[in-house]
Amino acid sequence: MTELPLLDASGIAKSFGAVRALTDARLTVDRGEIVALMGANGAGKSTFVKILTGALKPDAGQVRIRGAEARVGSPAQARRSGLVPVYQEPSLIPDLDVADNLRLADTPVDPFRAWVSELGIAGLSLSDMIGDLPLATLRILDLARALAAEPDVLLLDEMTAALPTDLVEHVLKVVRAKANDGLGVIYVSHRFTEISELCDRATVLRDGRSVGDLKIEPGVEERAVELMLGQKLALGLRDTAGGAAHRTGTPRLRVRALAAAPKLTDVSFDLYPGEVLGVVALEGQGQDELFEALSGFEPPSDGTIEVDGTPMTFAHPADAIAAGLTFVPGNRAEALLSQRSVRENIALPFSARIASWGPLKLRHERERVGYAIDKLQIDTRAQGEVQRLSGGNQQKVTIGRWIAKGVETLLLFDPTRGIDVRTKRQIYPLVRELAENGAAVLFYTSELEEVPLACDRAVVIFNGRIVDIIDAAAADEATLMRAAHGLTGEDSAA
Amino acid sequence: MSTQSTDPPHVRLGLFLRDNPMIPLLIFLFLLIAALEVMRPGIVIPIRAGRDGLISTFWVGNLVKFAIPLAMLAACQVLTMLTAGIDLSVGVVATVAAFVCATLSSIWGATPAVLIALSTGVVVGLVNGFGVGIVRVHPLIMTLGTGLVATGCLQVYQRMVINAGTEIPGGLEWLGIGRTFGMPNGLFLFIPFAIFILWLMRYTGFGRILFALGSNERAASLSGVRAWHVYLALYVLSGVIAALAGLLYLGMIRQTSLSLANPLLLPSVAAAVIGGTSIFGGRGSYAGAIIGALILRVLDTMLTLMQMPEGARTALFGLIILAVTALYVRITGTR
Amino acid sequence: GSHKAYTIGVSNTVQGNGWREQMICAMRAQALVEGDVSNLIVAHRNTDSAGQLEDINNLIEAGVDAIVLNPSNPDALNSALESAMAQDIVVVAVDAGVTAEGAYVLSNNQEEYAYLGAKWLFEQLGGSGDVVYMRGIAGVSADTDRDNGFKRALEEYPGINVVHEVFTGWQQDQGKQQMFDFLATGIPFDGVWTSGIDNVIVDAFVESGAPLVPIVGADNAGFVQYLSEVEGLEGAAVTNPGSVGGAGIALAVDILNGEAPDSQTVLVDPVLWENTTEEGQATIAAAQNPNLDPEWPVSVTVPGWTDYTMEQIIACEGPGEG
Amino acid sequence: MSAFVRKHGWTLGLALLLLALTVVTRLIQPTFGVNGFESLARAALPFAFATAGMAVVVIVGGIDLSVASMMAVTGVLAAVLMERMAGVPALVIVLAAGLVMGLINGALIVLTRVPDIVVTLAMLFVWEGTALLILETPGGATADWLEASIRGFFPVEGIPKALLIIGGAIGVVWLPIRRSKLGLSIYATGSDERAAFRSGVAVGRTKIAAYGLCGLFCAMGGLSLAALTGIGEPVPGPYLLASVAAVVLGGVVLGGGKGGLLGPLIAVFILRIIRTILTLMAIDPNVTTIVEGTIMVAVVMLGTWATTRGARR
Ligand SMILES: Nc1ncnc2c1ncn2[C@@H]1O[C@H](COP(=O)(O)OP(=O)(O)OP(=O)(O)O)[C@@H](O)[C@H]1O
Ligand SMILES: Nc1ncnc2c1ncn2[C@@H]1O[C@H](COP(=O)(O)OP(=O)(O)OP(=O)(O)O)[C@@H](O)[C@H]1O
Ligand SMILES: [Mg+2]
Ligand SMILES: [Mg+2]
Repeated sequence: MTELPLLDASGIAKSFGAVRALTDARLTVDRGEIVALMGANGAGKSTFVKILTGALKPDAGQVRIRGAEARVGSPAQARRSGLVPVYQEPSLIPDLDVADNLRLADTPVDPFRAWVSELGIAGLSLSDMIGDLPLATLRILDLARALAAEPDVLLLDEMTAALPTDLVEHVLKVVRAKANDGLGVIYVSHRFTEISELCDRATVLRDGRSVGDLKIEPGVEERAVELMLGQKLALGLRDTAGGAAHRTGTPRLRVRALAAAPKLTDVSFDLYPGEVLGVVALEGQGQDELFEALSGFEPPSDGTIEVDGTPMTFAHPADAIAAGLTFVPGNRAEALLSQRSVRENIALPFSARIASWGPLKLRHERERVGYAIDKLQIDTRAQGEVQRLSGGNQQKVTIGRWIAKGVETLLLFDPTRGIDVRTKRQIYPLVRELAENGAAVLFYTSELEEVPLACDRAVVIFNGRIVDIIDAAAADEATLMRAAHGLTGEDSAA
Repeated sequence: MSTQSTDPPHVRLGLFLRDNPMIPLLIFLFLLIAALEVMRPGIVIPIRAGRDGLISTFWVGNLVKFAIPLAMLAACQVLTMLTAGIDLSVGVVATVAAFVCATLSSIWGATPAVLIALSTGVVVGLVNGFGVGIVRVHPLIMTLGTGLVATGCLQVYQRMVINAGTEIPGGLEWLGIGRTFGMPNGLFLFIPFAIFILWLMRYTGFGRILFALGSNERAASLSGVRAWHVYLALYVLSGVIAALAGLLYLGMIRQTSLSLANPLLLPSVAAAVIGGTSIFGGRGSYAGAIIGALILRVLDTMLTLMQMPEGARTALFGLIILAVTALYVRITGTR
Repeated sequence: GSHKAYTIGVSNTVQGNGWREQMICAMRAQALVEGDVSNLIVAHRNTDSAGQLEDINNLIEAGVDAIVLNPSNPDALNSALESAMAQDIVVVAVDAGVTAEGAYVLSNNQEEYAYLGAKWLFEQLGGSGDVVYMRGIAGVSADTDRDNGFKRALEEYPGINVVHEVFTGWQQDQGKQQMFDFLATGIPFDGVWTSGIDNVIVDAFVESGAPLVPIVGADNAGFVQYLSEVEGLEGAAVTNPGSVGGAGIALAVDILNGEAPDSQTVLVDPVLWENTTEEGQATIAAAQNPNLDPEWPVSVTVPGWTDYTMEQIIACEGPGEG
Repeated sequence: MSAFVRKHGWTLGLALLLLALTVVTRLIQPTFGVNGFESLARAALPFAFATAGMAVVVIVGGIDLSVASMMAVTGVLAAVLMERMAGVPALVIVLAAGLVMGLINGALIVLTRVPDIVVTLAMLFVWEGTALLILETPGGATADWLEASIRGFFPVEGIPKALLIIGGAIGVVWLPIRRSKLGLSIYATGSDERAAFRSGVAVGRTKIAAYGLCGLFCAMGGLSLAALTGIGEPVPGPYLLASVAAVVLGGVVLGGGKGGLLGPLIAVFILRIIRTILTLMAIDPNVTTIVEGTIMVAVVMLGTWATTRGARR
């Protein structure tokens, strides 16, 4: 007899008011199989994952576990049926410590510990408060907790989007190993490299409907994108960043010996108008502190910041913005007014200063917001509340705000987190275009392959200081990776 | 991934109501008034001959009249709740303003008295704004504390003016008890006021910032908003509104008292939340709060006119408020 | 002579109403004129019986010689009062009674207050008609006492019918609104009895243009003024002096000085001032004091008990101040 | 050590403040001794229970505006029942009534999806009315042993029974719960409801349970009112605002997830002893109101300032 699939979902439909997130989603997973769930931003992947794991109730459809119809009413029930998810947002309780979080979900401690170290996190104490831990660690803890629950099917929703490259490696390794032991995995990601490395099969969602199953084999990207977008999109042409920018005259931003507790110790660099300067760093090397200091969020403990030759101190982001420095945080929850409309979110900086507390300039606002929405192709069907947008579209809104406002110096912290391939392809040229029009851009990304696509140069930060400056257009992933690990070799471009 | 056009009618109705939350509230209001009319036939009829053939007791006029100060105080709650705050000092501020105005106008005349009364609102607002915006004390505690302090100050002040006599400025009396075509003159103050608040919330940068702060303060400050500026301005505005409401109330009740407007505090919060304002910030509607105030007033009348033990009356009041909000939430799908 | 230096503690549980403020001022003024009181400790706030127990215990801790209190409830305070008396502290309850053995009571007779006013009203209506009955706060002792008096009068006049009964919460705004509502229903009534929220009721009639009916209120400055000024108003004010507090201080000092009265209980009986007869109008004209805070009762002294002057009670200063 | 101080710094600070205030009291009134302490503890009883109840619902992310009204209901219920039946069954009925009222509050919040503050604002009136329906006017009578049980010292002079009752009742009810899965769920729900739901917490049931617990504590508060006064009073006392103030002063964050019950309880004693000090100093009562308000705001300001400074390192 043929073995029944571990999980078999069909005909799943779900509407949020007027928005049909899913109309007919289907998917099967067998033992030991890793199935990629692919789709553009807003295709319904997360909604599907939430329905399969009881976080949302479907309007219609069927879920079978080993052939038996299952009613997954809540995440707890899903866990009991062997379906364990890692959602896009951390699902750990910020005000409890790690141990209590485990107890809450009845997770055995020892396997959890084992998984945490297996996944590359060292020095975690069970009495650490979740709220004090960095996002990347939380993602890993979420995964370790899921693994320790010994699931039959593991559902990973953009698990790696917020992870630095080294941790991604660990995750892929562990998932592969578990699949070899017979675990079924549903893997949501926008990263083709990961999918082709890891997955056996892909199910593509488009507009809430399953539009095809693909076997992962060389050249499948082309086909997947076609299915995802319903159209052909030239992929693979790695149109790398433009040539050397004109690094002459006064730098837009001159940073000297900048230090900020706890991680950043000594960083100096110049950023010129018209330049995109990449920042390459593994998790927690001080890049968070660097961006917080430059954006006026936390004052640095030492060092100087000059803007157009004038020394500056920023006591508040408003100071930085007044000096032309605008910051897009990596964590979109920090940047979005989740209950407000797309328009209000994008127009927010227009009203920030006291001088602009008066009547709104509605026409101007409409124009600028429209411009940003077009530029970023934001899906505005659920625009009444930003929280109803899909994750990727939310991410676009955070950038769109500054596109609308117009920028001199843009501090982008991992802007392509969770963005689909088409949009990414729109964002790189956009960043380049901004630079060509005279903006200076500081660009941190956790995906090293993006560096040559968007940047002119890249500074590599390791252990709180700059260890290398690389001409990005020529740098391949291996070079960057070595540098990021603090292994500065002769082969790195001068 | 498609549009509403194919949705069944009941879904479309739900969506319509969700986008126009005012409609179910208005329906509740009219249902309540209809129930009242059934209970006491004739009460809603606008014109009835009284002594000397004058327009007599016009209940709708009274309803509106007493809803106005409540709706003004509810504005304080709506505005502060937008930023996830609350202003529990409004009742006291209104009382202080009324008391100060009545006692000072017999000494210094009406205009200085009114100005000083309004400035008490500014002072309390400044202190609230300082605590909430700069020291970052939770607004509930901050405004509770300033309310207590203001009560104490009022009592100390009261000692000094026991024998000063009181006088209610003519303008306030005209606003408070005068009528035009059967409707209270208070509307001459309130309609511009309400338009101002609605405009402030929807069409000004300040309004936008209030919503933004309540939704996500970190996001707002990342966009360059200095939160303490906003809180300071907001709580001063709230204080001034409360003082203004107190002055109007003085004209209506024509009696000073050390607790004149204090009983309006809880209803002002209730009016705001019935009207669909979220105490968690980021969502609120002043039009809703105005209807909320009217609903509360109609309920007051209904219960006053019902013959039943006081306990049952009080309990019924609570149950109806709960039923109205629960139905509202069910219909609009918001919370 | 040889002045003693007594410390007297005061406990009161309602703050922010004119009657109680007058009571406190009367206590201070009387303590000032009594040469023997060196210190007056006043615990005066809005609280319940449990809070009053706390205040009394704190006063005991402060080492007072006597406690003068306006009790929130006759039975609830016994534990603290008994322990005070066990420590030879003189206890005087003013305005309302307490049941603790050994405590002195100098009380306004609340039942009589209501009875007197109601009886006048019913008499005024010729023994038959519909009245509105506007009470105080539900569940509070003073309101219950007055209710008993009102009911007693009602029994004597079977022709009288209560068409509306409502609690004003002793709040001006609430009373006024309620009266507007009653007027709006169009159900006729012939008289109004109020528990002290009175002049705003007159206002409600005047403002809505409704014909005035006889109204019974208290001797608050505002209402007394209306009785002589508002055209067509027939009404009566029943005295309920807040200055009974001053009398309480006087009694406490007497007891401390060994001049205790024979009876533990002294009832200050209310007087009724009506404006339908000439003597009545004269009384009211004499009692008027338009400058006084309109919430204050105009009877600022209790003859035979208090010794302070008008200026002193208005200055509201106790010993050791000013 | 430093981790402990960091985690419990606020509570420790409050304890020190209480100690300092006790010393101040002694300085002002050298005769203030164990008896003063005993009456202080008794006065704190209803506040302590109201605060404990409020703290639990604030931790779960809600707020209960009906605490004072539930205390009024249970207080009059106790006085009415004890007049008619034996003490212990009456006690059990009262506690059960409190629990049920709390559960009703919680169930209404979960089922109607109306925000906590609105539901409990409405229930404030419902329970207030209920109290009046049970007892129209102050009256009833409590058992003598109930009054005796909160009076005096046990087991030795110096430890007030009232203090033991507060500690015992809250300890017996709260400590086991706090350590159980339910306790964790309460904190988790208050901290992040969505994450809690996704971690497998039955969010609705947790909330209902927290409100039930609040009702139970309110019943204890109502019983202490009855025990203190010997009668039942149907009018709610000033416990709502006082309990919110004590909860915030005690380091429980409005919004949920943080804090415990010890801090708020210490805060109750601080507020009570301030009242005592003001009386002992014979401060003008009108000024007293100003002082109380100022102290409340100042302490919270100071604490907020200290914690934000601490967080910034
Ligand atoms: N709570 C909600 N209310 C309204 N609409 C919603 C809600 N949640 C999701 N949607 C809508 O459902 C659609 C599918 O969203 P979903 O989050 O499943 O997309 P996704 O495939 O995960 O996208 P992404 O790659 O950007 O994460 C989107 O159009 C989104 O706006
Ligand atoms: N259990 C729930 N209760 C209420 N709202 C929920 C719940 N689960 C999800 N939502 C809402 O659904 C919307 C989309 O969900 P969410 O943000 O978790 O996923 P997402 O945006 O699709 O993530 P991503 O696309 O980054 O994978 C959000 O607005 C969220 O508030
Ligand atoms: Mg998604
Ligand atoms: Mg999504």
